[in-house]
Amino acid sequence: MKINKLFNSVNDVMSDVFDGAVIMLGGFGEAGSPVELIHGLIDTKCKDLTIIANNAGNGKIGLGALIGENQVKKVICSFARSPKSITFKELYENNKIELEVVPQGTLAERIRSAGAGIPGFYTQTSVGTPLAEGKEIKIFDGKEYVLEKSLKADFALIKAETSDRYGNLTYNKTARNFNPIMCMAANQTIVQVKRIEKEENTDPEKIITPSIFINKVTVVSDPIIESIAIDNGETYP
Amino acid sequence: MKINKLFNSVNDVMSDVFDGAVIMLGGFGEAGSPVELIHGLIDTKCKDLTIIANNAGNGKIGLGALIGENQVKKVICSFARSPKSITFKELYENNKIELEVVPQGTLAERIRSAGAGIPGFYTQTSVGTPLAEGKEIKIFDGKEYVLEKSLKADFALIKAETSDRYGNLTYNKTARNFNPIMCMAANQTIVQVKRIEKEENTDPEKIITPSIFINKVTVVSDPIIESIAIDNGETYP
Amino acid sequence: MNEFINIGWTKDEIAKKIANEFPHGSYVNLGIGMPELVSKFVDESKEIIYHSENGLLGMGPPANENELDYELINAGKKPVTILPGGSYCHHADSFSMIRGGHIDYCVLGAMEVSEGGDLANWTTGKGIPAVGGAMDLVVGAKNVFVMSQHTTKDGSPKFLKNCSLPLTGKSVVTRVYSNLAILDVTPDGFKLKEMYEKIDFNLLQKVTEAKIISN
Amino acid sequence: MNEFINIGWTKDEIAKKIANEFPHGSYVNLGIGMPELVSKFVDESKEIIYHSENGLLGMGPPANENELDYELINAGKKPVTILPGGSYCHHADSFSMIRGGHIDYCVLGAMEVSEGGDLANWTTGKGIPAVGGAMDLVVGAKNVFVMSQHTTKDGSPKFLKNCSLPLTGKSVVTRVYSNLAILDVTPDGFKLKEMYEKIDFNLLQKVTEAKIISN
Repeated sequence: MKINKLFNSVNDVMSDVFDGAVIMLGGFGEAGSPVELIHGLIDTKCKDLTIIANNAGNGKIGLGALIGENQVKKVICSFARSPKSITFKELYENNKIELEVVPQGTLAERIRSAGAGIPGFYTQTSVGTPLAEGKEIKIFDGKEYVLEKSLKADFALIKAETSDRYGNLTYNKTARNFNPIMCMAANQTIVQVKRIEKEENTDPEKIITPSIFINKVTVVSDPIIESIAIDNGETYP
Repeated sequence: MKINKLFNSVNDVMSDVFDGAVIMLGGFGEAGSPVELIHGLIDTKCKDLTIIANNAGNGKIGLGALIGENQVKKVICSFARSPKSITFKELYENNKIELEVVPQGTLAERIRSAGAGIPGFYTQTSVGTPLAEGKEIKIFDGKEYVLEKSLKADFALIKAETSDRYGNLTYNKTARNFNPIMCMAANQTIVQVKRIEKEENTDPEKIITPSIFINKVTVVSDPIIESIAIDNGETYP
Repeated sequence: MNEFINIGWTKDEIAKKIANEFPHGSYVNLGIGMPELVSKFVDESKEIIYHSENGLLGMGPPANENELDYELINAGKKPVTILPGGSYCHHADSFSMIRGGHIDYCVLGAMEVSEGGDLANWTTGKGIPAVGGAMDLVVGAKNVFVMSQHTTKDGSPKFLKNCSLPLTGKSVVTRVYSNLAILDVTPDGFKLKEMYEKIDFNLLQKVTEAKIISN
Repeated sequence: MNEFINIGWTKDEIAKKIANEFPHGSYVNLGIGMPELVSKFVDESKEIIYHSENGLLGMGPPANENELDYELINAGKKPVTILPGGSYCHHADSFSMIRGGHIDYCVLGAMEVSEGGDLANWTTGKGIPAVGGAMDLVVGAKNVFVMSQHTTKDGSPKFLKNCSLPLTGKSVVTRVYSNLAILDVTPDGFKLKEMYEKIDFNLLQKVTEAKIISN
């Protein structure tokens, strides 16, 4: 028997998601954002989700659409305020969605540390600011650092460029961003890729995410470009 | 003016090393061990060095030779006991060299965290063992974790496969090991590479260590293979 | 006092002063907005490498129509280019570069700066709070330059004894570049490094809440 | 009691029992020495991916003469091969796989195991202390299997109420595979899963310091 993590459709890979799940979404803005997987998540109609992502969505595509469908209870992100972010803004201003603001580097490190089995670490980031309030402070070499805790998820939805049947991933340019570290931090990591590579053709030096972190992969060969779709007035569902 | 981190010789790149320096040496066993740079370090005759590496050297080549020349005060490593390790063993048994034993994953993470601006982190590794004695314990989710502190160096000596003039590095197979994280954790990172790539030919997706971590690079096109050299009875100087 | 917003160095002139400050070979992160201007004024005598915190080292100019790739963007989410010698990395690695002290200079905008080097630039306390990478940059970069108008749009001082807005970082700003002056943040407070040629020190002090050391 | 070292399952037989335990698609780290035997007994009905902590996932068999590369080695520093679908990573990433709970099974040798699952396998307290990656593997792998002779070379029990040697990890061992028995570590202590066919339980208990639950 051969290992095969490739699935036929977005619906197939999304079958285990449940109400109340904590879900990481890769991407920084639209680059690396798994828009089709998020649409699959909308189709599941799961609700009360906690979303961990860098942003809070744009327009009514991808995360913006998921939030617009009232499936999200809480967003943990670094930057929820974008010109085209409309659905989050509306719910937030009406106190219908929670927000945990995390500095971008701390967000990245909290995710990476979950994947690395590190439950907590110290950083100087946010010391002396409102974002450090209520957190433990410790002195190293005369400087103050704040204790930050790791951030795990039930699922990570990831956009990558290629995968082989094992789930070895490569990314395209700055679409890499949060994706590789989110792959490490979830109980189940689900990936959309533009194309499949034969494992014989994968250069082991070039793999960015090793297969060990990946559970399910499906092909979306021509993914939506979010900014163009929004400019064209496209929405989901 | 163009950035150029390429130097003509091992002696040129080793010019800033000083007595009492803390020096990281890449490599796991002989793979990725910067043997020629270590020989350059021997030539500087600097002494009272603290060495951070996974092992404590083999034979009288590379780190084994450096220790044999009595230039090392202390070794911080995970595994100092190898069949061909002779110089460390002799000094250690005569109380002439200090040893700090660190679990391999903790060693890697302490180095990586120094490079990442994380002064301390918690790990379950070593909890309940003699290596956790005297260290702070903290409970996360009902489990005990030990506080480990980051490990910085004055210099890192690195072996890589290729570099461009900026210091963008690629590695060969499992010679990668500790090298990329040590590049991040030293005030000055010095690299020996087998060959130079033109920056136009470097694939930005394939770079493992970005140039920002690198200070000096020199070419050693046909490096010593430690195990063969030891079997052949070679020694340094 | 809002006449002072319209005098002094232009944004381009400020950008040029900052650009001249970077030594050859520096690694630099330019904040979104006004700081992005700086890269236009680095001359051929030196090579500077630009870091964008979304995992891009060796960032080039904005992408033009025919090289547009929506997966090659900067921290402001605009399509850009990569220069030879550039590389990509994931977010944890990118912020290791920042937090680990590997970025030589970062240039950021400011709402308020205190004489102790405290910076407030991420939230007015109203609306959706959104911090991005600013808090990491200010604690991590070796030199933190603020690039800003000397006063707010309604003429209130921005360089204060103490910040009134929520902080981005405490004791983090190294130097301030405004349309009216360049001020170093020293243990004794703001110290004048350079002043717009057509004003005098009294005027500068008048539009600055914190005391400026002039010698 | 040292006659018991020479009876029971052979090392190959123990290795085969362990190999049969791994589900298809498992990620496995095999310790240096006896545990390395296990990979020889995984049959074609399943695909197992081997992790070597020095940054190699998808490790293949030992390298033969004509494919020798001293920069492609395993954790025991012996030249090996990489299989299609394999990849390289640096040490922090490799130990993230371990510490982060991504390795399904690790198989390690032991000097002593306690009924509470404590493991001692890194130092006798004499000579140069050298720990390698053992302490990380035992806290990180989802299942920690010990593969060991049932007694020491001089016939003393290895499976004890409490370990006497410095620990590698506390409450970490999941199951023990010896030449005489397979013992699960349970909240109540060692529980017999399988026994070498030619001995009886009394004999097994006699060479085991800790009490074994037989039902």
